[in-house]
Amino acid sequence: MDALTLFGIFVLLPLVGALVSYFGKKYAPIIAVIFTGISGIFLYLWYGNFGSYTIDIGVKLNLTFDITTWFFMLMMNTVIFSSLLFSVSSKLKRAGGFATLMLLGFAGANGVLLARDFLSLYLFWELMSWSIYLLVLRTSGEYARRYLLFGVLSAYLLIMGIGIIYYYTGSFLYADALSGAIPHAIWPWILTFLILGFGIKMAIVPFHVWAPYAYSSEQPFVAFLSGGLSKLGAFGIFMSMYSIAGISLLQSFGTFRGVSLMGYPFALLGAATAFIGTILAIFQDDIRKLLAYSSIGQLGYVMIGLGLGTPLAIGGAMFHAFNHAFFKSLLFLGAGAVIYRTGKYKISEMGGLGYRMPFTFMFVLFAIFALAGIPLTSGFISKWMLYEAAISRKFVIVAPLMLIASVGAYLYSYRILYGVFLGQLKDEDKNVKEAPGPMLAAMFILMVPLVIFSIVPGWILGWINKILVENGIGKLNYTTFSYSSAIGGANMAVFWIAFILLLIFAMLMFMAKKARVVDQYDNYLAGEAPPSVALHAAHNYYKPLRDTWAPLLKHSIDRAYEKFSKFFAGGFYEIKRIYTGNPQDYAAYLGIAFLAFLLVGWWLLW
Amino acid sequence: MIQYYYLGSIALIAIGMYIVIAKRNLIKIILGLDIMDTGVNLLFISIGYVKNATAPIENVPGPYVDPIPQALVLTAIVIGVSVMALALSIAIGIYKKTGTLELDEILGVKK
Amino acid sequence: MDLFTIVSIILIIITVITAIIAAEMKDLLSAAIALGIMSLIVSILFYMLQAPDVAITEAAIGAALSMAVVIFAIRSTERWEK
Amino acid sequence: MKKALAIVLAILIFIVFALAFVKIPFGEKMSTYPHYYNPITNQTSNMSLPQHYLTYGKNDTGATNMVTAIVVDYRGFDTLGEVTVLFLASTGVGSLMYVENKVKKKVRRSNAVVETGSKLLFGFIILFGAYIFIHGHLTPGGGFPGGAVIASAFLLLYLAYPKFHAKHEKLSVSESIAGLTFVIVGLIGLIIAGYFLYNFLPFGLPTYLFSAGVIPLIYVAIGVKVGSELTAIVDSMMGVRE
Repeated sequence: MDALTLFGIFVLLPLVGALVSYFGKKYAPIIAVIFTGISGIFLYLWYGNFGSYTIDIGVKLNLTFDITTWFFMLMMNTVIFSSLLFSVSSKLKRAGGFATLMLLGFAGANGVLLARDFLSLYLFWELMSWSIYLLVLRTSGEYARRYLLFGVLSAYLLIMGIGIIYYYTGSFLYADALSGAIPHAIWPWILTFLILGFGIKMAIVPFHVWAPYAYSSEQPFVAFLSGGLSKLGAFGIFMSMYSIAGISLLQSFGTFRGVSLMGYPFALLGAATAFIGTILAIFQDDIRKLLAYSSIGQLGYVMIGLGLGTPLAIGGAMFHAFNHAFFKSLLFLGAGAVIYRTGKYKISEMGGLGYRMPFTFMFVLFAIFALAGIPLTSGFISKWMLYEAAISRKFVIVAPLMLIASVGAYLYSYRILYGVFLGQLKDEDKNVKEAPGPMLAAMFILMVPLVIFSIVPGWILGWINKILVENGIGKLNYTTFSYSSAIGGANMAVFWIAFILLLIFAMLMFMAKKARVVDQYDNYLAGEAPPSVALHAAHNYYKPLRDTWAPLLKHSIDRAYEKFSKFFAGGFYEIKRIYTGNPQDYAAYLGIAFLAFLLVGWWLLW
Repeated sequence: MIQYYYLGSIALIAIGMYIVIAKRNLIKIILGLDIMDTGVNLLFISIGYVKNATAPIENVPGPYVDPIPQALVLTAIVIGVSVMALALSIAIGIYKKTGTLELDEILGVKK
Repeated sequence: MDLFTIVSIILIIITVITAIIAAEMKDLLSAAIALGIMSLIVSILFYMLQAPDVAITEAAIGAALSMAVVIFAIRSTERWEK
Repeated sequence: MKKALAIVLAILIFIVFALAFVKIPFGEKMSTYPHYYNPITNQTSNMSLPQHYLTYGKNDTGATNMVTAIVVDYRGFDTLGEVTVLFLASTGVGSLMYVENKVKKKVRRSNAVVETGSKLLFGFIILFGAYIFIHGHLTPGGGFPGGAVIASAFLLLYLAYPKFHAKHEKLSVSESIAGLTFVIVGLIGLIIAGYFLYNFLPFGLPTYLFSAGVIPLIYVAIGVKVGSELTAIVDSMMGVRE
């Protein structure tokens, strides 16, 4: 394998696929699925076939295929494969353009993962970023503008960080950054720029306000955005903190309970993200918005792990990113299937769909277990690793916030479960059918790894351990079914045995008494006919909780941005009065500017 | 000691600037631009002057004046007149549309 | 003060005066003619500054063509500035 | 009020600009100029840029008139751009005036003295213009002044015969041929020596008419081009007449 093969399979092939599927019209998603499938097959075949390749085109470009890249590519490839498979039957408008843009984003994402120099990183990052913009634009220009604002901010921050590094080292390679050419005092600036630049793509607080809108676009794309592309933020932060800078450099800026002061603020930011995302998710009635805020919250966990920087924390963050890629895209696809069949977005208007769409219900149920971190699933292990990392170092702000967020995750996932799939079936949904085959297949593809890795987490922990060892961070203590740490650990085998016993017990309970199905209006209304919405469990869901939080919810970051922009709009209106529309006034300004330049030049020269 | 040539060219530039800012007639403004143009050309040529030197034509010996400003100004004059003609034809077009050359009235008509 | 200086100062003063006349004339035709005179005197100045190439160009263009162009423009619009 | 402000601004600019020029010398010898830095060979020369041109210009280009040497040879590419600007301005004037001038104006005849005089002088002025641009590399003048003189000859005709009308087709033909000549000469240089406007003809003896390689050729082309463009401008500004 050489540089061209690597580049060809993972970047050029999706680009060719993008071109082909643009002309594929109706069959575009199928073509795109085939192309991603090919690149996925190569990805599985080439495990272990790692290496680093340099291309010299005046500046040196470096492509590296290593375990970190492979790990993130695995997520990316699986998620886009199932998202495109899902879109085969979801009857999108202009499907050719959709598949093309998805594949462009995929190519960009692969490029970002392969790049080990800042120039190609930035190029592929922009390719990815712009394809997201165009995909959001398919739904709404307003949402796309919101995304674009933050996308551009992210690009500026990145290019500032890259520019500082290039100024000192004269090289774009990651490996050259640590050659000692950069003064020690400059590093915090570089890292802050890079981390914030990547973090915007991960939607960390306070840069998360684009996410709920972007995540309200077409479901297959959102699944890829949340499951796949947002992980590039995690990847970028991991690379810039632990591969480019390295842990000893981070530690040299001072430590707080063994955690670098460079990383700790970002861990706090991540905790705030997890907390705020979760709290906001609880009160959403729109299923897309709920999942979007949930996505923000879950990526906050990843940020916490990356900020804390102990082997356990980074391992937990990686594992959680991996889990999140699967369960969150599965949830988005499940929501997509429900929306496709019912045409409704609001949880309070749905209900009882589990009887009509049993397979979707089953898939979503497992994803929700993983999301809430119920102790059977891989989601539990990753969260538990993060808790242990925080608790073992006695972080009294991070750990409680994580705990609250975790309980909150349970609350909002219960809202999906109960509001959408359980409860009374609405009259108008009596004839809803199960989601079409490709959709079920797509969700199945995402669920199977979740189940497998829940039973044998050791496989993923093995890969993560390799990543940690390769970057010189440390190593994890793990076996096929469990891991152990200084203050505990977890053993999946025990959990599963307990689960199976409980399941048998529950089955016995269930079989002992036959349930009776009654009509919605027949049970406890005594002939009264209130508006049907008031009967729904999801109506005014969590009202007491909302009342409790009301003083806090008044202060919204969205509103803060709005005030900020209004303030500036007013200022610009005043400035606008300079532009009178009279050319002679402009000539006078030119004269004044000329005078000013003369004065400055005169003062400078003599 | 400031040189009288510089003073003269700067005076031309300042007069042109005054016309452009204060006068309300389009053709007058264009004339003002032309005066500024002439002032700048004169300034350039006078900077390139050398005392007791001849024109830079090398069939006579002796010190020559600086040829570079002359080469620049030579083309600038021709460009100046063509641009002025363009501006004037735009002014004629505006006159045909609005029936006036006064800037106030033109802007009033536009609103 | 040699002859060069004296003649230069006189010509420069005339140039500035003609420029002011061109600026303040309400009759645009007179302003254009004042401009032509100014260009002609500036071309003499160019010649005195040992720039014969520029002097020829300025004489032909500034004094003849540019004045003609302005006069044509005045003829198809208005002669008097308000 | 506005007028007073404008006067104040103009006076301020005058004062500050004049102060800025206090220390700039007038009529100093060129040996006091700063020496120029060559970014290609990365060294500072021992003479200023005009001194360099005046010292080596004759050998470099073969032209006697250094202004011509700079305009056509050292800065030949720049001149091509300037000619293009001129062409654009002429085209702009033509299109603007053409659209507006649907109505034909009535004009008076000028008097007999002017008519006869212009008939007599027209040829001589053209001849003088041609002399100026043909001898551009030897004597003061060149394509730009020569073209302007030719255009002023046509201006004389326009003034003497108000119905006179130069055919735009013919003007555009002469103008295009001149422009093409310039570009083709430049391209031949590109083919022969590898850079645009290379002086590929023999230089000959200085101060002779047939000297300086391609410089007279290009300057004649510029003269014709400037002459036809300025004539086109004058013709357009005259408008359509009956």
